[in-house]
Amino acid sequence: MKDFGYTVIKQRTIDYDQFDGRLLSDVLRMEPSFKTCLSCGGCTATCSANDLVSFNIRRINLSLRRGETYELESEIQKCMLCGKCMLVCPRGINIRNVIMLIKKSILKYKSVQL
Amino acid sequence: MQNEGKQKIWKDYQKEIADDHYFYVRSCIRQNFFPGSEQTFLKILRAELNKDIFENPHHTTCSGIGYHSDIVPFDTIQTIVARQFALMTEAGYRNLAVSCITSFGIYNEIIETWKEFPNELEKIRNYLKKATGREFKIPQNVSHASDIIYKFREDIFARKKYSLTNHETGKPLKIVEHIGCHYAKMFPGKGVGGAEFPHVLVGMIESWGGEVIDYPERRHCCGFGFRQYLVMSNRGYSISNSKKKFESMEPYRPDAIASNCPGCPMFLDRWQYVIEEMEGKTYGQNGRGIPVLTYEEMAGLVLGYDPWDMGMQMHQTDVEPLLDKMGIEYNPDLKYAGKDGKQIGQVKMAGCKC
Amino acid sequence: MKHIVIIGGGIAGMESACALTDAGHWVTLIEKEAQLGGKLNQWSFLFPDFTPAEKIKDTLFDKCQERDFSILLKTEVKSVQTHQKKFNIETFGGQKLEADAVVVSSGYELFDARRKEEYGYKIYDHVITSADLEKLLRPGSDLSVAAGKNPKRIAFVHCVGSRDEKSGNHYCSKVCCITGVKQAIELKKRLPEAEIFCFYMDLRMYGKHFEELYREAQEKFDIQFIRGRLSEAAEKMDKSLLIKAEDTLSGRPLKMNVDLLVLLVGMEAGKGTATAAAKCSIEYEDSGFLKTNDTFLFSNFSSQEGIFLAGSCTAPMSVNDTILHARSAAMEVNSWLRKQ
Amino acid sequence: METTSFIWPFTIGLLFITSFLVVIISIWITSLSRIDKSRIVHSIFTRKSLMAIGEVFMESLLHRKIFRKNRMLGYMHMSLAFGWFLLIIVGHIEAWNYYHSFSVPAYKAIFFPYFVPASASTNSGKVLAASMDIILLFILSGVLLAYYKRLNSKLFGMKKTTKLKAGDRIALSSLWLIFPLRFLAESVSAGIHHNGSFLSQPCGQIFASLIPLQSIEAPVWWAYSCSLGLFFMALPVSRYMHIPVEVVLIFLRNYGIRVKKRIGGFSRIQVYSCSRCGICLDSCQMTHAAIKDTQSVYVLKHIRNRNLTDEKLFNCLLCGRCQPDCPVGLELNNLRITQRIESTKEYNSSYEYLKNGKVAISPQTEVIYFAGCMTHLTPSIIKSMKEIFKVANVKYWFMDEDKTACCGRPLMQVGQYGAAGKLIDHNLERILASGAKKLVVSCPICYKVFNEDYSMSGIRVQHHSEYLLELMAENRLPVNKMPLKVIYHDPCELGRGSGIYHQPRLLLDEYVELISVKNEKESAFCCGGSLANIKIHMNERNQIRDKAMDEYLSYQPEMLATACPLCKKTFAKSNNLPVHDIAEIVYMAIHKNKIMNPEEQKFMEKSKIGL
Repeated sequence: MKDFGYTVIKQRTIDYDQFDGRLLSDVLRMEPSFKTCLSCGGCTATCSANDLVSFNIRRINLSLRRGETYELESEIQKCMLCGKCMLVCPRGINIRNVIMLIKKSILKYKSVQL
Repeated sequence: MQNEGKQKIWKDYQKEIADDHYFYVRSCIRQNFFPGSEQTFLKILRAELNKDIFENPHHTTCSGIGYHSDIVPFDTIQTIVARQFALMTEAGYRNLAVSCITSFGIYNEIIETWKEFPNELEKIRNYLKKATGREFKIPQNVSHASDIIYKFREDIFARKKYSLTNHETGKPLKIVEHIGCHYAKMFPGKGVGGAEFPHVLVGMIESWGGEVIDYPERRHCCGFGFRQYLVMSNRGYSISNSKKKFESMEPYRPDAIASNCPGCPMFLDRWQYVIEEMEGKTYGQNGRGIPVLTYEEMAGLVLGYDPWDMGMQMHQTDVEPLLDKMGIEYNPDLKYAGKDGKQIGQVKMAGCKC
Repeated sequence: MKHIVIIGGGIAGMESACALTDAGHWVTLIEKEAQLGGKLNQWSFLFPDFTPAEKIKDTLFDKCQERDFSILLKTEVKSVQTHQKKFNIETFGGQKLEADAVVVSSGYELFDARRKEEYGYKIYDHVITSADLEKLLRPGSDLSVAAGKNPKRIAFVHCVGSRDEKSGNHYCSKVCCITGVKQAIELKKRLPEAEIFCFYMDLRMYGKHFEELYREAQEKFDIQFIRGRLSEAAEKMDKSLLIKAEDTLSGRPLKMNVDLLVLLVGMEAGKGTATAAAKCSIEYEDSGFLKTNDTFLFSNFSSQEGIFLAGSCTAPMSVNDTILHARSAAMEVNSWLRKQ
Repeated sequence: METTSFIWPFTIGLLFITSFLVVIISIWITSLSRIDKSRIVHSIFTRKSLMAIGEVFMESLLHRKIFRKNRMLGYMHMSLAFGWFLLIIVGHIEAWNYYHSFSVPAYKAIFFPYFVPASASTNSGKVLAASMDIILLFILSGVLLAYYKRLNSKLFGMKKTTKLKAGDRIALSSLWLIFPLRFLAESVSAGIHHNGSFLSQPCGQIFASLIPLQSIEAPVWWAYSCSLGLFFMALPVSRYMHIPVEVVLIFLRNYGIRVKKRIGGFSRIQVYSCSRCGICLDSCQMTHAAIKDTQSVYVLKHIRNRNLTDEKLFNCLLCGRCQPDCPVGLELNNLRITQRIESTKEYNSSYEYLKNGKVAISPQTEVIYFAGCMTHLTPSIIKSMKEIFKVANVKYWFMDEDKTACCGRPLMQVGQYGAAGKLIDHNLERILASGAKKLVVSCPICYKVFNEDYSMSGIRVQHHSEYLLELMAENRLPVNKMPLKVIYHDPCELGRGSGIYHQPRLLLDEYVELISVKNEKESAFCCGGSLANIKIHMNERNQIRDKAMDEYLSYQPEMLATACPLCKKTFAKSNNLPVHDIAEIVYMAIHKNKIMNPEEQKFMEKSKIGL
């Protein structure tokens, strides 16, 4: 393969038809309240971890919904589970359960891959 | 796909194309990329259509590439364009026939600017006068060269030697049309058929017996993008755009790609070779590339011009598969022969497994 | 007895005609179509509670039948002349009417989705408008996109022809958001296997029960809302559509294949209202909707004394807002006439 | 003698269950940690064993705790357990007395009336036979109650009763049959051999007048033996395993063994000691939200059956209300947490960002104030505390004023001890660096973890209710009693979790008129907002809260006081009573004229407080 000094760049586009929705369907099945997220960002604004490091719970919803699971595994580890987000959420989403379910599903699919 | 819908749009976007007496402005890059195309255009207009088309060797680049690469300021490009118009005015012409899509966009943009901001026009008249002593009139009609071919497509087909059909099966060839972004995306009214469903190449292809492929990434840019190509480390952006288009058109199994822009056929042609070298992937049939044509080359083939005379050996993706399908007779030995019959040497980076 | 001519026999015209008759006036209702009801005739079910449009229409029809006023169907106004505080109205049929007051209730027209060329309405086979879908939502209709194949993924595009400089309409059509939510739910009920997406810029759930319906759409019907305006649609070989948008909340471009694309078309003042404005010599706004004397207290008054405005000829309105506006128009006409 | 072959079902069952118990208990004991094993060795020949025997007698036989809860239920359990125990003992005495030997095989004692037709011929035999009849009568009354309880559990003070599985059904049926069959067998033998007493003899007579008893004597003893054998065989798969295992539990508990944060022999013993009496169902507030399958009894059952799902495991507030009621004294919260640790042990949490130096270094200080994450959502508590510090002239460092790591307790509640440890290490480092002597905490969740899991000797951790009381005792806080009827809501983590019931009440007594309610202190309600439950839905939380609120409202208070930001936020949301943290109440008393907000002002005016 020749090297021309540049390569074909991977598209930034989210290809909705390609993503692996296993994590998403697991989480939504076990915690249906998560469906009602409005992306208001209240959770992220109040987040104790977000005070200390860039950690965006609102984006976790989007990452799941767009199949961006590769970044989830490291992102989700930042959560301290303090629960402030749940007191702020206007839709009463059980966010801590979502975090725990994601952790569980990540493990589950890792072992499936093995 | 409902054709009536497209036809309605085509009806809505009909532009005026001058009938005769053109002042021809060439593209600066095409003469390197596809050197035979502009010659073919002049030949068709003069020899086949008996039109009066004039060019002045003193005309220069419109500086559009510099302008879009943020090197040439707007005042400068306006003055350069004013000078082209002055050459046209001095030659006694009022109809501009533009070879380049970028220039076509520039001319339209500047003329529209002058309509909106007459002060700007006065300023530029002043600049040109001071710099060169020249004066100019704004062209009555600005047509892209492909508009003119489009206008006379039936006359051309009347003189055809070949049509865009498979000579063995008689079936229409499937052709992807690619319109340069600056043709109508900036001013939909300035392009035949508007920006979303341009008719300029569709009209030619359908009139000449071919079938047009409308694939999902049809509207997408070829990837030239000026800076994306000019800076080598940015070329990944450029090639990714072309690749996106190839992947989208591949399932339709096109026989050729036709374009009306200087840059697009260049990149759609060259990047097929590069992708093959980098990833081993080809998009045409039988492991070969998809031949890429300029509309002049397409017209020339229909009229029976010799492909090597039109410079089609300069394509990096070989055009032979298309020639064979159309049943065009050509001498492979003369592919790389000069005008005097001597071999001028092959293209160093031979294209797409041919 | 005073005579009032109402131009436009949609729900605003019908409701104000009834109210003015009840107030003891003689009313003539002029409608260009062969039947009353206007745009409501095209609708199957109404947001936010899925009331059948028929039910509202029938009630209004009954109301009109019970009252004594004249209805001129298939009639268009040719001219309106003011003469000594009276309005002389001539129709194309040659009828001449003298009125003490005029109510313009000429309604709206749906945005012609073909103007949004990039969405390919009337070009791609499976791009339809919300009005087309409304007809498909009648019980027993066929929703399949190919023989025996129901759409598996459906996308709704909000703000088609609204809030869009490119369409020439800067305003919000108000009802499309909730229409989208309503139709998405109805589709999901009919096609439980389908995935449904709504591409929106903002969701404007301004009315009673609207927000609740939106939540229900998310929670019960798994309808997904993606914030981002569709840039374009393209048809694929299998007639499905490749759509592109930015997922603005992720800040990334997004593409997906859908089997059916529904364009939530907005409201425009339309030809009927433009004609009415011209004939009555009343002012209209840049948007094309008729100008009201002010926003708060005189929203039924036109720029000309004696000519009143009712319903969606003044601004995009829902069915219930239109009915209320029509009633208030009748009250304003009545008290104005008494002062004369 | 071939007719005695009926002893085999009983004997096999007895052998089976004895060896089964020996094996399984040995496994459990061997899997105890070394420290726990040495605890056994060091305690076995001490008073602790005697105390354990006493407890076994009081709890396993007499069921004192159940008696306290409900006499009827207590009597039922006592009659069965203690009665059966006496039956076995007196049966053996009969046999020893007759054979003049202590090495009589068990079956001879159990089936004594059959083997010794002339047993009632002596005086001692008569007395013993009469005792057996009394005991049998005692047990049968319990069995009757048990039958009746299945039909009507309300009588026994229980709103709910546990659901049964196959193993339990077999064991239960055989248990219910044992004593009626024993009675039948004894009566039949009495009818033939006239060796009965006041109960068995007349019944035997009646039977004899109805049917020829010779032919049915062996079959009824067969049935009796079978029911005993069946019960023993079904014991390992039934809830009646608690009968033998609880004895082991009582001994080990007396030796100081507790549930650790890992699954082991002792946690298994606890799980098997659950009698599934279902008393924990009654105190569980989850039932207020119609959640009826996640209570301790079910979780322990699922642990035994190895089919516990996260949905059940994590659907618990860990409020601890069930724990004081448990007749077996199981560590229900710890068992659940142990299971949560097991369930989440592979979850990853990395708090690398805590190490990047973004958090400011600690200033030197005497007193640290740590508001807690939740308190930041109830800023008036922080405002009040700041004001109180000012009034009392305390110099302090507000540790989490700007940004800080969570205390770690919420992670622990869901089993993430490892992850919590990282936060604890981080916070501990900051606390120790400050040189402080005292850590004042506004959130009971934080308080518990600082108190129990942070190793910081020399630093006193106080919840602000304790701290404020201390300030008051030192006359550093103005006192001003307001004529307000106030109910104090015990936060779970502060009350049952940390045993702090009195300090907040003593403090409040100085400022308001405190009224006491039925469910307070150990039996206080959970507000429903607990972070320990990650499965419960918001509307279910609201139902739990409303139920608690309803009870409070029935006392017509003018204000609800609490000492936890989460409780405050949870109750305040219900919007039918002003809810304030005790710090806010102290603040109000300090600033008679500066009440917190206009609504507050209106309310206070209404309550005729001099403004």
